Amino acid sequence: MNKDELKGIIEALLFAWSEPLSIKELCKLIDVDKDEVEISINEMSDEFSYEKRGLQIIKMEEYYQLATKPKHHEYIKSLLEPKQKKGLTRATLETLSIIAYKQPVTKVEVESIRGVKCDKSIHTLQEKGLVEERGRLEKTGRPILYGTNIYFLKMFGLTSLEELPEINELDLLTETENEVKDIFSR
Amino acid sequence: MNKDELKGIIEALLFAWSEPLSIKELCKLIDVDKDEVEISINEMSDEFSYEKRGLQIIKMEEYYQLATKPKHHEYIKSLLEPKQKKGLTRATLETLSIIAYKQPVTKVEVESIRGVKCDKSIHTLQEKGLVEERGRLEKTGRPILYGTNIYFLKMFGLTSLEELPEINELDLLTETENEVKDIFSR
Amino acid sequence: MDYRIKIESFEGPFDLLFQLIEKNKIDIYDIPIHEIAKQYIEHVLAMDELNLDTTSEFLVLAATLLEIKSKMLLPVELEEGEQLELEDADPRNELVRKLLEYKKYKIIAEMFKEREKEFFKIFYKLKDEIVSDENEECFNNTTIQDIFVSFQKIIEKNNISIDFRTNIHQLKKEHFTVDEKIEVILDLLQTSKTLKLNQFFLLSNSIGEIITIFLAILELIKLERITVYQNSCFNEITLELKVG
Repeated sequence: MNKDELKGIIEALLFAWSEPLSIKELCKLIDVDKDEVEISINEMSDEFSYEKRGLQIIKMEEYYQLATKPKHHEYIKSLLEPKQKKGLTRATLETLSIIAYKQPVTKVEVESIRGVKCDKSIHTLQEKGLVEERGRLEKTGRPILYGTNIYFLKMFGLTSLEELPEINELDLLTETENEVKDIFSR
Repeated sequence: MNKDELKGIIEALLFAWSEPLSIKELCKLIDVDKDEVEISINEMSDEFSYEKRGLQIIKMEEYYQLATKPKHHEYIKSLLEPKQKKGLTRATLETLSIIAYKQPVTKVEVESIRGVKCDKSIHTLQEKGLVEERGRLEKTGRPILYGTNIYFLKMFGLTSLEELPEINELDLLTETENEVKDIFSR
Repeated sequence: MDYRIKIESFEGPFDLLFQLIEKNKIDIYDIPIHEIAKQYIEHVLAMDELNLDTTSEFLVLAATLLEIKSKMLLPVELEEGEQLELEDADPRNELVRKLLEYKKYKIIAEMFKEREKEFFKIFYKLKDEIVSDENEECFNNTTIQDIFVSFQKIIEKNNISIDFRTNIHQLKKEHFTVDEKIEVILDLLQTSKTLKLNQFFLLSNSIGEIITIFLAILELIKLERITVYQNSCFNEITLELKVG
């Protein structure tokens, strides 16, 4: 494998993972030495900034992550949804509702439901003290489980989680789904 | 803004949005002409493949999205959870083929070609977001017309519907199936 | 018992007919209707016997085949000077046209299958959550109803099922010990002399608790503190305190 190929693989892995990825993991996945990976990543970082690329590689101790550059923030900011007047943003509300109803739940699960990365909204909710860590799931990466806490109950005037309004699955079926069900019941 | 800067911004926007982003939206966000954006994206595409980068820009009609390359599949596969990407069933693929080639098309028309009811497969295709309603036919019963969308193009690696392989009916008549298949590989 | 045998699957009547034509290496332009109709109907009948869904569509094509067959048996009488219309020329024409059209899409479907496999190899990333810095989150106007509505919308949008018991199970630490249960059992027997085994189990909330109670009973038997008896087979088991 030549160096350009190695760089391509590293970029692809960082992109697909889109979370901090450890150098150890990278070496294991590509089956190359730590030194080689490190040198390549350093070169890539230089190239990314020299070529005025839109991305950068962020280094956090032994972890690497692809991200946009601060100078492009103004453009990216305009991608965000219209601001709501006073109150939670839709992002935070969505994340909170998923955690409330599906707890204990991992970030990955929340993200797969929302279809958006949720680091920021989970962070906000933790900061506001409504959501807290609830141990870890015993599987690869030992992901953190999140749940709501008593401040959540207090804020929304609940005495327990059982008081969350019940979601009736039948009401949720759309018209087409009912039609399809009809076909099968015939 | 020079061209390298423009490219950087485009890359950052595509990265942050991560879903198909229309050229119209890009122009609005960056405040430049469509032509300029288009030229930059084409150049970026070339550079991405020339420089053995880990990413590529996928084009679907007027939409663009960042993605990894198929050749890095082996490395990424082991990183991401073995999320079962289930393919479409043969029945659903048959229905999809008819809709893709004959769109906009009614359910009745699809059914007359396949010789079976297609409610279920059309529903699946709508649910997967590959097929959508395209208005109604102005005749008795005002039947719904169906067509494919950009997610269909994305799933099968097409940049536009014009790229659908042409089927010459004459070729079908005499040749055996294998010979017919060659048509597509041309 | 309703058992099923897996047979070749057909996507529909045309598919079945097609496979028969291919199996018999028949020229599609000159289908021996008599033979093909016979085989087709045999298949449809077999599907019926195997308790598979013989949908009306399969029967419609069977009827069409029989109709073509009978038409071919009839001599075509031509008035003098009359020209044959294309459709009348051979009653099989319409069927052949339909079969070829179907075959076209069958082949396209196979091509799509191949492409699907290839393009599954491409990965995308999740959208970034873009939050404006000055957007101070504020809970003032948020109610539990907002949370409910938000979750309901998400479910509707994503078409996901709401399984609250997800795939995560929390293991609660069991707080029962055999010693504790021995105390409880002895206490109960002091007051009521005899007790049915089932009564103990009805009081317990978890499998863990049932097992602990059972172990406690075994322990008490071993220690000869209680006797256990059953009046007849499958009858209830009674526990009694041993005197002395």
